[in-house]
Amino acid sequence: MYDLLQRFQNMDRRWIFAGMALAILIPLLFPVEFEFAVDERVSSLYDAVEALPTGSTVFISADFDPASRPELEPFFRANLDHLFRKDIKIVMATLWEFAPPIAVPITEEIAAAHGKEYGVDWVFLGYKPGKELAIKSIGENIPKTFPTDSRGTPVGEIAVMNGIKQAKDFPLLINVSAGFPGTREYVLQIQGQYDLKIASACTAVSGPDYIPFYKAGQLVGLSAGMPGSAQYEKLVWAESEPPKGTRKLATQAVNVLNLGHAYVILLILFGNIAYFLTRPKEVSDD
Amino acid sequence: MTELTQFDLVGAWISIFLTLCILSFLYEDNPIYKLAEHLFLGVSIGISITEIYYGVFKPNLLLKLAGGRWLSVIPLILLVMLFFKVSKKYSWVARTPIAFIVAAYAGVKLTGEANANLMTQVAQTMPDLATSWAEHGFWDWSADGAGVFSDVVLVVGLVACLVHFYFSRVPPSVTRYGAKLAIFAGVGVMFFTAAGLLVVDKAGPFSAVFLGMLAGVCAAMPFLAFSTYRPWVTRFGVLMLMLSFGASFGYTVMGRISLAIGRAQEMLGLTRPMEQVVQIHPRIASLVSIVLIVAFLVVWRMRGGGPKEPEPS
Amino acid sequence: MRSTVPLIITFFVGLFMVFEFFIPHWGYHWVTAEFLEWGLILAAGAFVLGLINLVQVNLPKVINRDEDWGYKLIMLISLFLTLGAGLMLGQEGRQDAGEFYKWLYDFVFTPLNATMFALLAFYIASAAFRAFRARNVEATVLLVAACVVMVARVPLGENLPFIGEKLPQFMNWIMDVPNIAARRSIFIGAALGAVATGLRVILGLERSHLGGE
Amino acid sequence: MRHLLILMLLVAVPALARGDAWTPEQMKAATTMLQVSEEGGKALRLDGDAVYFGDDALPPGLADAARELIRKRDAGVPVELPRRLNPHPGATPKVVVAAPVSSDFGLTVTAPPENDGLNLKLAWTAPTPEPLAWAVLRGPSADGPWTVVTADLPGPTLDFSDKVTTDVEDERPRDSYWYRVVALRALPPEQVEGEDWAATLLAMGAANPAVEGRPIAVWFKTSPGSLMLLALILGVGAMMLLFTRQARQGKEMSIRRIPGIDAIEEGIGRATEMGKPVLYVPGIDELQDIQTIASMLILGQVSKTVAEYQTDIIVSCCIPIVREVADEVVKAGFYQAGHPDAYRPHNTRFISSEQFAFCAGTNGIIHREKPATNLYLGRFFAESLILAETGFVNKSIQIAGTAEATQLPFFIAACDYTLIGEELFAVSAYLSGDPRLVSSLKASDYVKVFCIAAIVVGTVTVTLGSSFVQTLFTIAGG
Repeated sequence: MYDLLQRFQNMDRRWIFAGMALAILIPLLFPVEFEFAVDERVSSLYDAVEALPTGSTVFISADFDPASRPELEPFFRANLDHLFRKDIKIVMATLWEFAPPIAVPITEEIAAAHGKEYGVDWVFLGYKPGKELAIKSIGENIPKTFPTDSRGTPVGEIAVMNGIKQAKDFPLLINVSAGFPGTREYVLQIQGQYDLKIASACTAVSGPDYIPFYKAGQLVGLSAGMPGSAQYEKLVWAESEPPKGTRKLATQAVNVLNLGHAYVILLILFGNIAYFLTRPKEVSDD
Repeated sequence: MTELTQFDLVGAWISIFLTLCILSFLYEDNPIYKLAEHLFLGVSIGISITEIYYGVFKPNLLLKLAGGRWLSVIPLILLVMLFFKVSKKYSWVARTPIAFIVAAYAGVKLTGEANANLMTQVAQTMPDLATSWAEHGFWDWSADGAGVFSDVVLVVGLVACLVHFYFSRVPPSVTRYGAKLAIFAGVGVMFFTAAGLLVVDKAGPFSAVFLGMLAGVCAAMPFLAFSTYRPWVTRFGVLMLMLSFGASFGYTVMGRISLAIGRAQEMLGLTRPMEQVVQIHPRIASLVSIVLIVAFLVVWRMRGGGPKEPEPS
Repeated sequence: MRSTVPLIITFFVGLFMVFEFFIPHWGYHWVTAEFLEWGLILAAGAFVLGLINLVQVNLPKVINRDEDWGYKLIMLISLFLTLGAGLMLGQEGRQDAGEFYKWLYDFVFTPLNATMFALLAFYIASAAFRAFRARNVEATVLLVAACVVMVARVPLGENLPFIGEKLPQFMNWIMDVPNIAARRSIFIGAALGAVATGLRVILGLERSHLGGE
Repeated sequence: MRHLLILMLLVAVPALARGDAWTPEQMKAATTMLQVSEEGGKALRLDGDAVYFGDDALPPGLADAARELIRKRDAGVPVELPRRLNPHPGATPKVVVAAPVSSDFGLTVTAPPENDGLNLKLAWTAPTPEPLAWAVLRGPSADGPWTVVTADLPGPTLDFSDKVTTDVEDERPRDSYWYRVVALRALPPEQVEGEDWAATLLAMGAANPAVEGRPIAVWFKTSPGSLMLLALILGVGAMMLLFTRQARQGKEMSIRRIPGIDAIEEGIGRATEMGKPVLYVPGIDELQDIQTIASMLILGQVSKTVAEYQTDIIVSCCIPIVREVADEVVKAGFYQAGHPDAYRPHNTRFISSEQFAFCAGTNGIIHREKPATNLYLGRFFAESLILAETGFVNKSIQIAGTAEATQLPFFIAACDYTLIGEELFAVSAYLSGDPRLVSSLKASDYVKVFCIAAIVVGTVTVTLGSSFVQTLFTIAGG
């Protein structure tokens, strides 16, 4: 019994990997849909967008990359659909060098679905390095930070940018944040100084980190990780369908998480049971 | 239905193959993984520099210089000085631009952090016990357990955590009187608050006394923290920390699995619109790639590849 | 001389940026905005330095046929291929940049970058089984909290019998009360650290960034 | 145009009748069609709950749209057509100005508090019926020349914050500006194509009273919050300088001994008993990172103790520079311990600068050389749990320390002792006794006590209904 447990405990990790792979693949191939509720952080994000008057302009900082795409792209798509269908104009920029090739095509696709034209309804200002400095600079003076948009048009000649000088000229900043630099830096550098309304969609990893900001009113809404995106999808596409080319990936994925989490929990459970049954008695743990 | 170009079809297959190359690291460190990894490094740096050029050098420097803005000469000079970093002999020249950027960061972060991470967080940890008692009572399930209990836990918890991160040695005189002071402070604040609440008429007599007690607990805690009972207080702080870390543990696991799911969706062709899937056949691509990689690993192993001694597990 | 000039610059620029927070006047902010733009340009320059450095390190290895030189070669080739595609083929407007650049991004960079981190899902699984132990009170609390969050965060948890109702609310409580208490203490610590380090840099007590002396 | 719309409507009715769930877009389209087509002669009428368009009853969704339309019509509110108003030169607007609802809206122009001197706040009162949109005109003097600031403020808006200049470089702010607001109403598109709307706007505005506003550029924020912030920063600075001086004068800095230090020493002791090496991983970040610096300071002491215990220490680095420095540090440690001979350079290793390759390499060390004690101190990322797992399986004593909040949970779960966040810096300060570190440590301790006091006092005062303390810690947005 003892050495059986020992062997069980020290089994080749590749078996565990294989188990994980199955835990992900099976529910993807044979989907099971569960109902899920929308928590207050996400719904207040949704409401913040709902509350925007038609014709107003929001700033989106799309700070994510392929690595965080699964978690954030669903939110990003749903959010764009939400904004465009409310006839809200979008000024987009990014602090992540790997973001433009993802963010721009998606935006173009959804803008097209709503018959929105570039420069009048939305603009992509491009990428800026410099992390905190870039954010500070966005807070201070956007035309200076982005003298031209990503297509090389001077911002002065872009309709959307008309009358916009700095971050506080936007009724809402939406930050799709995959880490550093992201929501934390936006909050630290400019939210307080200029008293901005920032809504954030972040990866699960940074979720617990940003909740204090939400509770302290430094964020008007927070959508964390796959569940956040799924809940936002649920809200946005409650009675309408996603635009062409968009699929409710988060809603699908969040149901796959079920098994994945269950698997990890069971592993922790069995691991500990085996450990406590087999550990030598003289080693005392405080 | 949009016809995909050969270009894209090949690309889609390659991307699936590369995905599996990386995953082969799970079996063990092997040449295909190394290859994919170095490919990744090269391409990613290439992309960064490209985006940097179009993101900064062009709009913020070159175009401005071309526009005859004399002030933009200064950053140009600084930039040139920065590049001296690569030379062993003259690397000191680069110190000036580095100093500039480090100083700018320091100044910007300093005020930002102090404001958002210190002031605001402190200001927001001052719950209005009376109001939340009126609104939620002691514990309100419907509002995720809001209520005076949570308020007190928040305040006491934060105090306890801060004390856990208090590293100076506390003078014994303080330690000796800590407990007594705690009692005095607690009782004093309790009466003060209760009386105050009655005066400003924010609560009934019973509630006033009860809330007074809670306030008393909050007030007593700091003194207790510097008394001989310090270990208990810090232990509570550690408890809070552990709950918090547990939360981020759970969230991190979720995040990582989500990424894996994303890759799986890609390989099963769930991310693309149907019309593309029928042209690409991602599942076939995945199978083919798996076969190729496994075949390679087998051959490689037979030709004496892999770790010198079997990896114990 | 070689380090005094940088120190003077550090002092004044740092101080100037600190007061940027307290002085709202547009004239002052015109200057700080200019400084920030220079900062952006220099930050971009740092990337280029990284590139040069990479070549400096790896090119010799390839030339001398050091260990793994083949991989280094592949790295350098892919690097310059991408750069070429991006800078040569890319016209105005990044999004309609050279087809090949986009191709490299979509079909080479994206899968590699995404999968690198997907690996961790598997490592967490094996660590969960083989290393995460409730060896003391702290670890136990942590693991229990983690499991609660993991269950409550997925739809399954909400649909569990009996506890399904309260579980998500309890998780939210953990997130909203103990989590916040703990995080705030960490934030405050971090803020103080930033203030201290920042001041050390500005006052010239901290010189490690000047290449130590 | 109009007939086309009627046609569309008649086609649409049965089509729309099928789907009950209406999207806002459908709603809007229906309203538009109805309104325009009503102008085309066919009347909308309410009959009890049912709505009739001409003779045919309208399906549920369309009926709702119709009711809304009738309500607006009766209230005299102009119906919003799908439109985009765009005051930007060159673009033709879809809406033009009709007679203003009234000419005087009680406009007031004030400078916001603590302002940079580029903003003015406009406020006015609501006329009835509510207009479709508002336009704001600005001029350098009471009699122009006037320019259109904006023309698409939604009807309900009653205030506007104007930025007098967006680029001070080519346009300095003047010390006074004049404003007018104009109420806009919609007309069907086909009537306005090609009109010079800007001219019309200015003409309409001419009737309205012009109000002067003077922007105020403030040189220093004096709100209690920002003063407090400044005080805090200066306070920390002053304390640091003071303590540094005291420490330099040899005043013993009273920092308590943190349990982590004992844990580290026990770990080294265990390694000695088992005659196996100690593995030290200083994280994977660059040298200038504060955590790496802290780690190097600790490494100095660790290697000293190791040398005294006559044990081996393996340092596994991810950054070449860090490896060089670590090498120096360890050497110095062995010298201080008086065992320079026992120092082995090849034990301080550069593995690889690629995260996972480094990870694999370090795992290899753990498997092969079986260190009795692993110290992971510094800045770690994803590799943290992989290393910790391997070490655990290898039954090493593991002590970790990092300020990466996302990695801490894994270390805590998999290691025997973990230095949490600041503890890492505290340990380095304690062990190295570097006056700069010690002084900042003490300074921040004092601020923490101050925060604790503020929180408690604040809670009591807020509960009693006075937000005085809270405002002290709140920065009013600039």
